[in-house]
Amino acid sequence: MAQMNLLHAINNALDIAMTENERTVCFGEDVGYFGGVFRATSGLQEKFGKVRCFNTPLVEQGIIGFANGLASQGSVAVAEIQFADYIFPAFDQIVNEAAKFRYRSGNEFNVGKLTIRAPYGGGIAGGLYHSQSPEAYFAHTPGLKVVIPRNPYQAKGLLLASIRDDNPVIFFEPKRLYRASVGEVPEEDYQLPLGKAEILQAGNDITLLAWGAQMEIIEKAAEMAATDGISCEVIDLRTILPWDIETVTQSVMKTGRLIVSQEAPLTAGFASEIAATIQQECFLHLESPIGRVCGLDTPYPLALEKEYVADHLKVYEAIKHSINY
Amino acid sequence: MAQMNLLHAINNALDIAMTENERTVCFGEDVGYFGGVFRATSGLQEKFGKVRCFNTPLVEQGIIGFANGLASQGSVAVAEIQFADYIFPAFDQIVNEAAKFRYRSGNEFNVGKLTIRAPYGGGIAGGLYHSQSPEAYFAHTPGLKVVIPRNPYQAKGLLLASIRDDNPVIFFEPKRLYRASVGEVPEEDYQLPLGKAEILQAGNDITLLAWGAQMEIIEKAAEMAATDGISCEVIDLRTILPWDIETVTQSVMKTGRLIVSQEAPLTAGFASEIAATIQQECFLHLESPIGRVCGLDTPYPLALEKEYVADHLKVYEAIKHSINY
Amino acid sequence: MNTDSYNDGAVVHTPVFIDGHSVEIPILKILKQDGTLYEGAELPEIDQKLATKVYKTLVFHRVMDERMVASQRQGRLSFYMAALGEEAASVGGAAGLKDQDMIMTQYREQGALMFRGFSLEDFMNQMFSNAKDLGKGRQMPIHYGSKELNYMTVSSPLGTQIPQATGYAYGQKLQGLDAVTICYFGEGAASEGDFHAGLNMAAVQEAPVIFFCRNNGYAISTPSDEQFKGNGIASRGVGYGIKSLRIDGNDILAVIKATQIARAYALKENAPVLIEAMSYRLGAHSTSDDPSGYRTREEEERWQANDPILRMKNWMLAQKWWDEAQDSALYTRYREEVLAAVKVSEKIEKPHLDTLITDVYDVTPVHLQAQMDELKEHINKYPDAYPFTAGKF
Amino acid sequence: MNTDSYNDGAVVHTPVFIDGHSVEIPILKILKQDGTLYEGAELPEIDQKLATKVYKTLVFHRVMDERMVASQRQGRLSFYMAALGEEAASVGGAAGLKDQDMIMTQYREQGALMFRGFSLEDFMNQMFSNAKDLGKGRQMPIHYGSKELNYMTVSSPLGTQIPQATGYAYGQKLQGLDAVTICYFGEGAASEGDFHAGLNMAAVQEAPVIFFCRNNGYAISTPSDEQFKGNGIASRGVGYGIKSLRIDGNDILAVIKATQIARAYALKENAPVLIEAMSYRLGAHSTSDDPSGYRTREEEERWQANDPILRMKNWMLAQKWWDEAQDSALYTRYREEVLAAVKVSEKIEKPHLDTLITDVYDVTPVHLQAQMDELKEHINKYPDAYPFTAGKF
Ligand SMILES: Cc1ncc(C[n+]2csc(CCOP(=O)(O)OP(=O)(O)O)c2C)c(N)n1
Ligand SMILES: Cc1ncc(C[n+]2csc(CCOP(=O)(O)OP(=O)(O)O)c2C)c(N)n1
Ligand SMILES: [Mg+2]
Ligand SMILES: [Mg+2]
Repeated sequence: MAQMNLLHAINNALDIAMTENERTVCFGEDVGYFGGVFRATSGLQEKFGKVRCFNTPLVEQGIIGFANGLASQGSVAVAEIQFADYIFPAFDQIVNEAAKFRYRSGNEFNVGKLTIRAPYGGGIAGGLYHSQSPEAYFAHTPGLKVVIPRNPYQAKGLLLASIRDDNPVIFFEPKRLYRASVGEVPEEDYQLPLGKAEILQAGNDITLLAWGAQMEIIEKAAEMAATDGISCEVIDLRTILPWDIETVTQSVMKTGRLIVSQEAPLTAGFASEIAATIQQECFLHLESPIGRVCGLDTPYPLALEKEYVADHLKVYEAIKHSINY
Repeated sequence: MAQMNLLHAINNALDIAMTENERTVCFGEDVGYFGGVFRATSGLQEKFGKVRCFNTPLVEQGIIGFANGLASQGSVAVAEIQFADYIFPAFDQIVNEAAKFRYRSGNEFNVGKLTIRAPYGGGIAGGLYHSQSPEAYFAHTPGLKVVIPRNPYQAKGLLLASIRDDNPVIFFEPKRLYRASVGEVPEEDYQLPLGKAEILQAGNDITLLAWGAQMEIIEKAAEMAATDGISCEVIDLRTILPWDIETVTQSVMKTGRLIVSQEAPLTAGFASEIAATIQQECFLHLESPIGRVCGLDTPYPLALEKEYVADHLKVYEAIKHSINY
Repeated sequence: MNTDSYNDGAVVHTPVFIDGHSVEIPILKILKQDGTLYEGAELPEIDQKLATKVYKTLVFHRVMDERMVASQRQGRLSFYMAALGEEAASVGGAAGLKDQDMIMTQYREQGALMFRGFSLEDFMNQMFSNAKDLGKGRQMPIHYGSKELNYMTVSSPLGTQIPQATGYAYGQKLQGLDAVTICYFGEGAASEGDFHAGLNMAAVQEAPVIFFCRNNGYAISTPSDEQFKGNGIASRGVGYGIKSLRIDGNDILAVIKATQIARAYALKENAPVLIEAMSYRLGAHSTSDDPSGYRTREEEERWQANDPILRMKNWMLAQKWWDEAQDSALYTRYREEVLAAVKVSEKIEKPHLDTLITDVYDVTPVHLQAQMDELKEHINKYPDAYPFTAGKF
Repeated sequence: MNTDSYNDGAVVHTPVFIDGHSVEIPILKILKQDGTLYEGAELPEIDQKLATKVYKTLVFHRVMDERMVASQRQGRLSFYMAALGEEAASVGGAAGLKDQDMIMTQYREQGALMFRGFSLEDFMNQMFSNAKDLGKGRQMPIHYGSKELNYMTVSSPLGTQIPQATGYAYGQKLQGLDAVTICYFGEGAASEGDFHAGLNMAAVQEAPVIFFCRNNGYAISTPSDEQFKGNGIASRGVGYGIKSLRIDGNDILAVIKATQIARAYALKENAPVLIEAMSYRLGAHSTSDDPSGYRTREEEERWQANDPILRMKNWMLAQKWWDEAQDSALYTRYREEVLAAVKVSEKIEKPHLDTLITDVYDVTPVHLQAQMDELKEHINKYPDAYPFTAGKF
């Protein structure tokens, strides 16, 4: 096993995917010669040629439109959107096209071979347009899968699974962790399952649920709570759509309490979907309201980022509030 | 008072808005000479001239980009998107631009004078692309207001309030009701408040909440329930963002039960936000899980539309399920 | 590096605007309305067999449109879009290609699918959203698609197929196939951002795609002079560095010729080509539209004189490849066939309830299956309310 | 009706492609690098006063960029974007306009704001996101904006300002103002769908807007020949029916001249104009970028020889409007001023906590106020964790 940071793990997954199938193609703004502004595609053009790893013009709707066409043709399209904040010009191609391609054609055609990679999330002093966590915008769209890894090991296994999955997948990469998160990652091929949450820590008193970079935060809060004698069950959702209702339900049946934390603003975020579903599934088992610890309902700020974010202290307070309810 | 259908009411509101302020401009695809494919802007070009009511080229991102610029200049921009299903190419201009215009500039600039009108919703055998109810996609976006009227009277009063409100407003019009819904509408100017739900029918046993064309459905279900001796409190949310938490909370505090119904698919729809918030606000008062009666998690179908939709029978079943929980 | 080379071009010291007049765009015409050829005109590759197939397809198209508009008026069909007066663009485009080429369309190009051999039954089953529809009854009438015939399923959002065609063609190139993609769109849809994206990317990514613009003068009620101020759509090709060609869209021979040379060029050079076919939407936009609200009868009449089907017929007659007796027999036969097919298809039952949730994903996920189970239970409770599916699952 | 008139143009009977070679785009140059004028060159309206203001702005720009890049390297500033080598495009554009004209930019056009008189303190306060920033510390450095100076606040998503500029200009026309809008963007951003939308709508809706493309050869690492295959951006104007002009972007007199005539034309004709200024991004894309990963030193050196500021200085010297002593004094003064201003601004405290939720709406809604109240309570509980705001509300 090698030590890799999250970027290396992604680069390694792309390398494996391109090696195993000569119809796999990686592209996006600055993705080619330079290897992407974060260097996730570094070395791929050199290794696989300009036809399989290339710069596109600066047009997100075109990148995804092109990717849809390419995937429908049977090629494996791995498109990069430089920042998740810039995925919105491609919203129509994703939500109206990719998501509905198979359904509308009665499965005559599909874009199952499409994967969209995009760095997302805050914590890098990026302000409004280099910090967003837009997963909830896509979660309301049947036909899409949305996947978010929390560390290098997860990133590689989930990205390989996403590329090979026969549905369009949006793969959001926590850019704050690109270099900060380092861990053991097998050099060989492996996959982690889509649609399955992972229980990182078993516990009895309360369930904490998050995804991506927010996992660090809830783990830290769980540690704090542990010193108060509160036993937290910590779950990484990993796949936002379709999400693992079963695992979360089982956990909350046991603990009777749930806190969901997300980077994105509170209102209509994905935490709301989870709360709505779990209050239904676990109604008679809930001992306190499901808590959502999220960003404030504002655009992502800059100077006051520290105050804005759903940090471990806010999660910790929510845990105590839930336990003492 | 005159009898007007929903289209007339909207046309009448636009006429009043354009008459009172010569800086008010209406535009969109086919909006000019022809008066829009649904005829909502009928007669306006003739009355106010081609400079104030006009066809645009066929480009939604341009229509809203143009509207943002026009509104930031101080003109009153009323842009039409021909079908809500076609609003997604403008998603970036709405979510990244309009919604964040004031915040990002420290209020140096704003697009408060922007209103986007779009016919939405199903029930017209429109299939995937002439039936969508995309309000939840916008509800996750601080800075926007999202308004949906249920009948001609509401449409006129809420549209005038939306045009005059100093924030960007998306105004979704239930196209199924354009001609089907007819009612008394004052010819003179009036406004209805944004951000305020309306209780249409007081009741004690359960709260039913919806918006737009779905109001008919829950009212019908409430009638059915009444014959079983179930007293429903029926609420029209009217404004999706920011929504009237207070009124809904008060109602559920009283009834102890809540069903939210929306046309859009279940997962991550706005009903989920309402359920998440109300389980928190009313935890100790809830006697059964909050029910969501929604479209299935599929694209909007055609042949099986009847089976797909959240009809009054499904709402009625949900009421009984909640009461018998 | 582009900016380095800017010193090589012409230099001026007082400002000189360039504008639409800087580029002259000739229009290709081969066949006159009376069926004779223009002097010096170069024919496409076409023999009697191909010509007959093309002509029959045109007639079939005209007849099906006429019958389906009538069916819609009778309330048998919910919606239809005819291509009256501009059938040559789609039929001729398909005729200039090979079967392995992918066809991506906007919606008014059913002629290309007819040429490829989509059966009358397949057309009908799609329009009646019945259990035999290849699209499983999920889209409005005229949203056809066929994997087997390399005809991409139509999607209502305009312009989205344009960058998709670029990507599709890129994949064909990557695989080294002897195949290109043709992408149809209207002059209205060419205003969408996706048009810009698709054409520019095709040039940069060197994709063998033929962009085929049907400039028929209108986007619903919006005349093309409220759609753009440039010299049509062909003039935009210049800006993308794409070889562009304007043709008479009602001249079937010009359409076939243009498509044939575009295909050869695209394949050989791995480069896109833009064709702008000038025509006119003689009918309503769709059965939901009434053009008398926005244009004059006189204007329509001027264009009736350019009927592309009559023009081809005149040529066929002159070639002695066709005669009047054959012609009226063909119309009669097609009318009967279409009418008969309507009667069969409108009676076929709706798709099975399960198709409501299949194909959302490759495999139906748990939550969606749960929703279906609940729905079935509900339908069983209220069978009268769901007459088309109750008792059928 | 556009399609009616297609019969009026040139007709051919064998296919003739048009392409990029169909349009010749001359480049306007007025000033040579040595400070002399090209023969026959037509000067813009400029006197010593304006020239001096322009030149001083250029020098200030150069100095501020240099200092701020250094400050970023020292870790005092989080991020910066210089305009090294292409300052003439923004400064000259502003100089060719009137104060009432709206300026909408991409991000590398701070020169226009400097020309308009945004104070050094205002620049610094924005970059240090402090309590005195007009933007209330909400956006990354270089996202300036000023209502008073008619300079629209910069927004990171590329291309979005292009259709907005069309709308803004339309509003100016509607009000009958003696004012136009200028809209800057890079050759990279010109690939966005919003570019297509904005230009086409400007032509159709007859908006007095000047589209000013800075073609500086790169979009981050992507050279312009991987961005498009057409003849630059000016060639696209032809397709939209927009008067277009290519200029030497490092020639300040050409920039001013072009902007002046574009303004006059746009206002008089209620029509857009497209200017493409050829230049080169001599520095890194931003302080997060290192161009040595994707281009050569030689290429950069070739362009260093075209320094627009040196070129203008040579002209000023030749005009006897300026001398070397003034020049070095100016550089020294600006360096000191900028350094001093950094020291002041970096110490000013952060914006008040309340600004986290203001301006989301015109009036703060209940739910957001509740979130703030909760936040304040939380900060009071953990003051050490929020050192910049704890105890300050
Ligand atoms: C994105 C989008 N916006 C709007 C529409 C509604 N619409 C359907 S057809 C049409 C006009 C298209 O005109 P054109 O491209 O010229 O094609 P034609 O109908 O003339 O064949 C419009 C506005 C749509 N389907 N998709
Ligand atoms: C919609 C969008 N996509 C991507 C980016 C990331 N990005 C920022 S600057 C840039 C390159 C812009 O190049 P160009 O327009 O040529 O301007 P220049 O930097 O050369 O001045 C990119 C890709 C962005 N800001 N917005
Ligand atoms: Mg058309
Ligand atoms: Mg550039």
